[in-house]
Amino acid sequence: EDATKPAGYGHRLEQVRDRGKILCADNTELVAWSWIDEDGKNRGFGPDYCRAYAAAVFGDATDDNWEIVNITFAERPTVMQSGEIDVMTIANTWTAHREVHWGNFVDIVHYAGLGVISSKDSGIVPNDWQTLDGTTGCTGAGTNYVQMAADMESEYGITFELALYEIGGVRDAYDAGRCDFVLTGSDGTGSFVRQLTRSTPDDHNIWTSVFGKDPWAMLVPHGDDQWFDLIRMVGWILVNAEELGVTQDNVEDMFANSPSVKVQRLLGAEGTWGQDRLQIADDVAVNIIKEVGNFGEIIHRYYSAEAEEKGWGFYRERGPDNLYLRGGLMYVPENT
Amino acid sequence: MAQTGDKANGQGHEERNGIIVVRELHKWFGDFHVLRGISMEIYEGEKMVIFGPSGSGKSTFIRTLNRLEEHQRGDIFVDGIELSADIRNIDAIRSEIGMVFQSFNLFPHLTVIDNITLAPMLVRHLSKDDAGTLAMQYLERVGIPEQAAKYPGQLSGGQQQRVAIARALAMQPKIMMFDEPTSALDPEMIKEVLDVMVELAESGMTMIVVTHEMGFARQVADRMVMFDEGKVVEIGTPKEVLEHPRHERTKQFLAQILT
Amino acid sequence: MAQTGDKANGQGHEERNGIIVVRELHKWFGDFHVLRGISMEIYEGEKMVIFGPSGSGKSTFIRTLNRLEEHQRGDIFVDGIELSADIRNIDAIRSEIGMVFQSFNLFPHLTVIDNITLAPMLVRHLSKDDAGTLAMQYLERVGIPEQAAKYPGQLSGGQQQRVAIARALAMQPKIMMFDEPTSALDPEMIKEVLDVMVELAESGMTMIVVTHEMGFARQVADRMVMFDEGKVVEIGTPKEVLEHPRHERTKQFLAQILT
Amino acid sequence: MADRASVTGVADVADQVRPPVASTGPLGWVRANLLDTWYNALLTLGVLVALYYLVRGFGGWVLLTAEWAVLTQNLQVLLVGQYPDEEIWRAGAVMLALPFVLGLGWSVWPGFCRRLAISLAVAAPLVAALPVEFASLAAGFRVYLLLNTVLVGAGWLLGRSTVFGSARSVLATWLVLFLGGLVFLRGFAASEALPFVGTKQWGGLMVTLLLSQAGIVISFPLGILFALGRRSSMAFVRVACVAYIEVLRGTPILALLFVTQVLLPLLLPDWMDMDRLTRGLVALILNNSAYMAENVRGGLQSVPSGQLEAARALGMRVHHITARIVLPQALRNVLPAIVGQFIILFKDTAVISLLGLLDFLGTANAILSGRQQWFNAEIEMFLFVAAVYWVFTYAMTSVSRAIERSMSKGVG
Amino acid sequence: MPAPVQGDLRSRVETHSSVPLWRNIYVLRAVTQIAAALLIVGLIGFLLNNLFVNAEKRGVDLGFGFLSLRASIKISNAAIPYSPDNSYFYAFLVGVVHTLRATLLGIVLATILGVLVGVARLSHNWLVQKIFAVYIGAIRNVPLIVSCYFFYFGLVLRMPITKEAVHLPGPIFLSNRGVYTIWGEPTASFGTWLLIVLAAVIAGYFVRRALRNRETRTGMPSYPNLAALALLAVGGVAGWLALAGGGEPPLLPSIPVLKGTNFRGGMRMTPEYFALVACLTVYIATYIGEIVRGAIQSIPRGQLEAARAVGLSEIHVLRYIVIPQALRIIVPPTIGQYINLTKGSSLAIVVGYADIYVVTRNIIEQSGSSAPMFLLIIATYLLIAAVYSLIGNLYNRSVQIVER
Ligand SMILES: Nc1ncnc2c1ncn2[C@@H]1O[C@H](COP(=O)(O)OP(=O)(O)OP(=O)(O)O)[C@@H](O)[C@H]1O
Ligand SMILES: Nc1ncnc2c1ncn2[C@@H]1O[C@H](COP(=O)(O)OP(=O)(O)OP(=O)(O)O)[C@@H](O)[C@H]1O
Ligand SMILES: [Mg+2]
Ligand SMILES: [Mg+2]
Repeated sequence: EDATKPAGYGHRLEQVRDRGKILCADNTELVAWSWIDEDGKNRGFGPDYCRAYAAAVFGDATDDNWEIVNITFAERPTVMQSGEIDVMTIANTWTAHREVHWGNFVDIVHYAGLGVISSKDSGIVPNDWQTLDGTTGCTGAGTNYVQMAADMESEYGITFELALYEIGGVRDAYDAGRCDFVLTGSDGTGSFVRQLTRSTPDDHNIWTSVFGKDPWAMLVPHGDDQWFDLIRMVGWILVNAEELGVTQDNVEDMFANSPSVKVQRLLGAEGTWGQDRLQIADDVAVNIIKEVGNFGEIIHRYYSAEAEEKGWGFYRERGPDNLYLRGGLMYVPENT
Repeated sequence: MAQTGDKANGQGHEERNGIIVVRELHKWFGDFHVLRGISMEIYEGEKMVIFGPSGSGKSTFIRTLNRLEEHQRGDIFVDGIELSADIRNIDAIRSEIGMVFQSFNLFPHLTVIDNITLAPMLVRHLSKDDAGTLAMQYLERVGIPEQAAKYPGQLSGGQQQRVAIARALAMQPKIMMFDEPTSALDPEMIKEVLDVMVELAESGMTMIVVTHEMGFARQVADRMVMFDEGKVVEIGTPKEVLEHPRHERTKQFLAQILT
Repeated sequence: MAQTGDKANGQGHEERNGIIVVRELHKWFGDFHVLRGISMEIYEGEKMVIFGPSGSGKSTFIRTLNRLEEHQRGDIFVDGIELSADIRNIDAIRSEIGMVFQSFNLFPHLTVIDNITLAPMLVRHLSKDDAGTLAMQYLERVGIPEQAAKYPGQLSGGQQQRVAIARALAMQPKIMMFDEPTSALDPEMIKEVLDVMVELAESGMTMIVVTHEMGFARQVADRMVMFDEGKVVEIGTPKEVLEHPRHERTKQFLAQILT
Repeated sequence: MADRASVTGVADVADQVRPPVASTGPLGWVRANLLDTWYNALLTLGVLVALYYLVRGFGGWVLLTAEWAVLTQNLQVLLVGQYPDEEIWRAGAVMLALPFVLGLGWSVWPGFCRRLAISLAVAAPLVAALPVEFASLAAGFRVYLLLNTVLVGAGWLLGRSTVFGSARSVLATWLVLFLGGLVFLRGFAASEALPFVGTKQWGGLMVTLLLSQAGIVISFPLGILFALGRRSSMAFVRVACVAYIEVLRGTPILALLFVTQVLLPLLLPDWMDMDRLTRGLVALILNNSAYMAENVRGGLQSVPSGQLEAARALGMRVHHITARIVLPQALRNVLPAIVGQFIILFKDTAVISLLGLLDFLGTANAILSGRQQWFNAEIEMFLFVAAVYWVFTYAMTSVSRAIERSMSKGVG
Repeated sequence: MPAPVQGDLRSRVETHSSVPLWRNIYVLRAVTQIAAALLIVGLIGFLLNNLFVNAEKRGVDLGFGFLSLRASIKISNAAIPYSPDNSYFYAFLVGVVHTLRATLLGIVLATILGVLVGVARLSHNWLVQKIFAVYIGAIRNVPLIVSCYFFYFGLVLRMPITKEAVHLPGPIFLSNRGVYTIWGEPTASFGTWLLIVLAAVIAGYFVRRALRNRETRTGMPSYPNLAALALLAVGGVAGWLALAGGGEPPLLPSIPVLKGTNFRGGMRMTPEYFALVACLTVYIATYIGEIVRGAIQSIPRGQLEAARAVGLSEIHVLRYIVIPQALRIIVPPTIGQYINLTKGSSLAIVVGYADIYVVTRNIIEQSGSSAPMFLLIIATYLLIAAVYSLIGNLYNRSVQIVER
């Protein structure tokens, strides 16, 4: 049967179908991105993507056909190497080293720089890297921020103390005054600290200046082009749906009634952009969007005033992760 | 006393077949030569008493007979079976020979009745009921049927040793070996155990007894053997050995223990 | 035997000063009244043997004398010093009284010689050499100078008890107390320890001995005391007490232990 | 008798002498135990003052300051993790095995289990009566708590009246309920009534309890094997067992957990994939069986060689001697140490939370980090977590102590 | 007659009936031995084979070559000089040093606290006895990891911030950034002063020995320890004064001063270090306490009575009778607890302390080489445990009570 497969196509999809379940590696410590609610359900940006993948493979996402495999940040390389999970949805910074050693990163879902949130008490001047000298910072253990902090010191000729914690600990430590600043994604997405900046906005400075790039992307194991393409297509569908105004609520209606060729092509009326080759349903986009909505809806679910109200996340400006057509960087090819 | 007729001619057994035949037996512990060429024949129904100074190899000798110790040279035949590397022979010989130890060695975690029935059930594959009946029979024989449900720790030393005898008998061996069965006991208890042994002897069982109870030996033994430094120094009827020992060493030793 | 002259008039000491004077001594363990008003005077050079049934308070009594137990009522004077809560008096009294225990209580982590020299060096501030010489002297006296370098664990019971005596003597006490010094020993060993004690008695030492060795008592004691239920039941010369006990209880008890 | 009393003359009086008041009664007790010297009196005073402030501060905090909502709101997750709502009755049912077995145990080992069983039977209704809202757990939860009491009683009655009433059958019942419980929790892919629920969705206290029981069930026999191996006459087996035991005892459980989590997939062929929970269990078992082996070895050494000889002289085979003579005695001799090892295993399960597994502690951590609402509830949460671990460990400790006591009394 | 080799098959040649192989116990033994060996070797081979095959398949590097690459990770408050330019291996060594630093301090403190607990449990004071019983019961029955969480997040982080630091005399400052104390900053003359002190130490040693000899010779108390300490003090102070008079003193005081939100100068113990040592100490001390209590209780009363009866004071009873005997019982299980403490220190990750494990995790995150790193980590822990066991065995052998 291998002979019928194009070079580079592997068995991951068959495995997932046989198993009846897609395994997504994530953890449960990041507000908005991934957590467990009072009913024991996995929620957040990462789990939504996992559900989208499940809908793509199985037609819909049930409680049984997707699973968040809870890992720690430090386990990421080894989990990828062992190949035991299908896709990693954990908040993952894309770096060259990781691309080579861990697996194939899919398109970026979140743009940030390595930024700083500092407390006003500390005397640190926002956007002035020199003033970090002699202060104390906190960041997540086992993340690439630990390396970037070293780079930052040598770049600016400063030294600071850096305390490392699991993600939840970063927020606790900063809140308690153990550190003066937090190294994190430049919009605070990467840490709970953003939360504090909402409840006590006057106490913190969110820097606009960044130290390098901090793009987040989903990740699949090396060696299976079919699987890589499938995962990647799901991301494109989500973004294109937002561009075309297809939402969770109107997707059925649009599928049935939309006169737009572009919409029809996305939703699979034509079935021509390669669904057969990926062995997924023609109307895969309908299934996905019914399940999780479009990209904008997912963002809204976790990064909006309503989300903050509900305790599901927090409000932030939609910046580079806005659509290209609206001045952002979310730029994906057409489904043609 | 059915067997007492034998006593007079303790050495006149040549016409009979030895149930135990030992030839030129040697054993070393490391470099230490414990048994230095022992040859001996023990006849069916015979009571043989072994005595001698401490460390002379008495225990080692009888323990080689049922392979609790391995010998390095010489032959042992028990009831016609050769004690060799053949595992079947070893098993066969062990179930021919019952053994009673100085320190009783009852299984402390089992009741008296379980102590006795365990081996018949596991080795002879008796049913639990059959083994139980058998056990009670032997317990009665040693005079303590009422203790069946107790644990060894609840019994006196004498009672424990009697249970040990019953346990050995329950395997229905042809030969019984006793290694100083009374030396860990208080005087009154010694008597109760010796009584059981005398009774057993009278029933015709072949018995090898390591003991320094000379009264018992005189009453029961067909022959007596004196061990010294891993060799047989003297062998003969109790009368010969006790009253007219031929060897200086025997005289000395008897003088010591008879005071 | 320098002191034997006293024996006859065991109770005729009133003219002499008691080296130990006990008046109306009471002691309770919790609610249990162990010593119920003991009064007694022991004179210099006297050998006093205390006996009585188990649990009658003999050990407790002599242990209150050097404050191993605290008494609650009554007075104790040792060599004129009152035994009170004053720690200085306690220390003084303890160095006047040597004590030997039933279970030897040698220090297992020290050699024999160190066992003996420890207290003289720490308490009497003797130099190591002086203490060593003294120790060897007493070891010779108890007959085992050759064991000086061994550890207690390497000695027989009798030897250990003799070391314990030497240890007590090395503090050069005026009084020696023995609490059943031989009852943990085998018969031959009893003799070797008693010999040492007899020799000590002959040298004129004041001695209080709890023992049931009546042979020893008859040979050595000036007076004997019978304890029962925390009270003195009978006191007198060995002849009086052993041969003509006045009290029923004493008769009973002696009848028991003399068989 | 009369004449004895008159011997010393004072004896009559002596009989009436009472001990000095200050040495008996409550006053005597206080004097002897709290004030016997001046420095003890001072110490007592100091301790009392410190205690007063501690109790006042802590008590005030518990009753007034603390926000216990983090517990009541998340109780379900803390207890069973992500087990699906509609199937949660299965988790509940399985956890009821505990009171039942405890009740059975009570009737068989009144010495060890009685207090535990009664405590549970009493505590459950008390918790049910607490005036708090158990958020996502329905009102049925209170009934469920009462069921605990009922089952303790049921177990007790059953143990007293029927064939269940022997040590062996209690252990067998527990084993059957435990293994059956695992199957029941897992369900079957094809089943309507018991749909499949993967271990990934198991969590909370339930997982901690299951893990420790599985750890005990597996590492105990393994430990026995390694102990026997360490005393084997076969040099190669002996060396291998020594190496196993020493290496695994010397490695911290956390490192071992990471190794099994990360390296096990590399060490096993593709067709033998294990889920993360099982891999965590493997680490616990590796570590624990090594310790268990050392405990059992101590027991084996305590069995006199005469026991073996007697059994051999009776013609028993090696496996019979080991199973029927040596092991029963060896294990009995080191029972307290073995229970002690179970306690250590139970406590060690908490470390798997560092591998991102959602056991009791892991779930607690996840709750604290996942929602802003609970950000500042660490102290409440960790106190609760500590208290729960404490209750279970304390129960096991008291069993161990009761066993030790009964052994020192020499009860067969 | 010489002993034949045990189990020598040749000595069986004399046997009369030949034994079939499958019943010959010597053959059976040999066969089981070989089978067991094959089984074990096979199992190990199987696992190793899988490892190599899987590693190859997944592109996992099993070599140790990466250890010499640039670490490029940041380790704050390194105990030995470290920069991201150092190699991975050196970074690992930093972790080892951190682990040793925490465990050694923990061992010292746990021993002290443990002895205290053990003695308090034997106190005549009922209240003290009970309180320590409660302490032991509370700590022991809760997993160490939970205690560590509680210590760090519940207690240490809730200490005041640096601006409101608790100021104790010394000066010592307590805050949630650690404990700062005054410290000496060595100057140019520090080396000279050290030499002077060293000379005083040597002189003190000889004086002490001489006085001790005198004491044992004459029995007169001569206070050797006191004299030696006095000599040391005099030497130290005199040297200091002389050097200070001739220029700068050997040490200049370095006082912690709050600058911004951190203290500068002085000596600091980070809150992570503190929390780790504290939770390990408090936990292990309960075990050591019970060991000490058991040991003291196991000394027969007769020993104390005999010692008192010969007139030894309570201090001397303790010093010469109780402690020497108790130590023999205490040391072996306590060494076991030291090993437990060392293993427990891997929970440093909970409090954010950069021990072997935490550094290793960062290295793995960076390099992806998990298998070699874990081999290293396990070897390190085994080595530490082996050293402790060795010390314990040597001690044991040296104090074994001689028996017959
Ligand atoms: N397993 C063994 N290893 C080494 N030497 C042993 C062993 N068993 C016994 N010996 C030695 O063999 C010699 C004979 O021992 P054995 O027990 O047979 O003597 P015995 O005649 O029964 O003495 P006793 O009257 O003391 O029981 C003794 O010197 C003993 O020390
Ligand atoms: N420390 C103690 N606490 C409570 N009761 C004690 C204590 N020591 C001794 N007793 C009790 O005091 C009573 C007298 O004991 P004591 O040891 O003085 O008797 P004795 O005459 O020496 O007996 P024996 O001949 O058995 O040595 C006994 O009933 C004993 O149980
Ligand atoms: Mg023998
Ligand atoms: Mg007494």
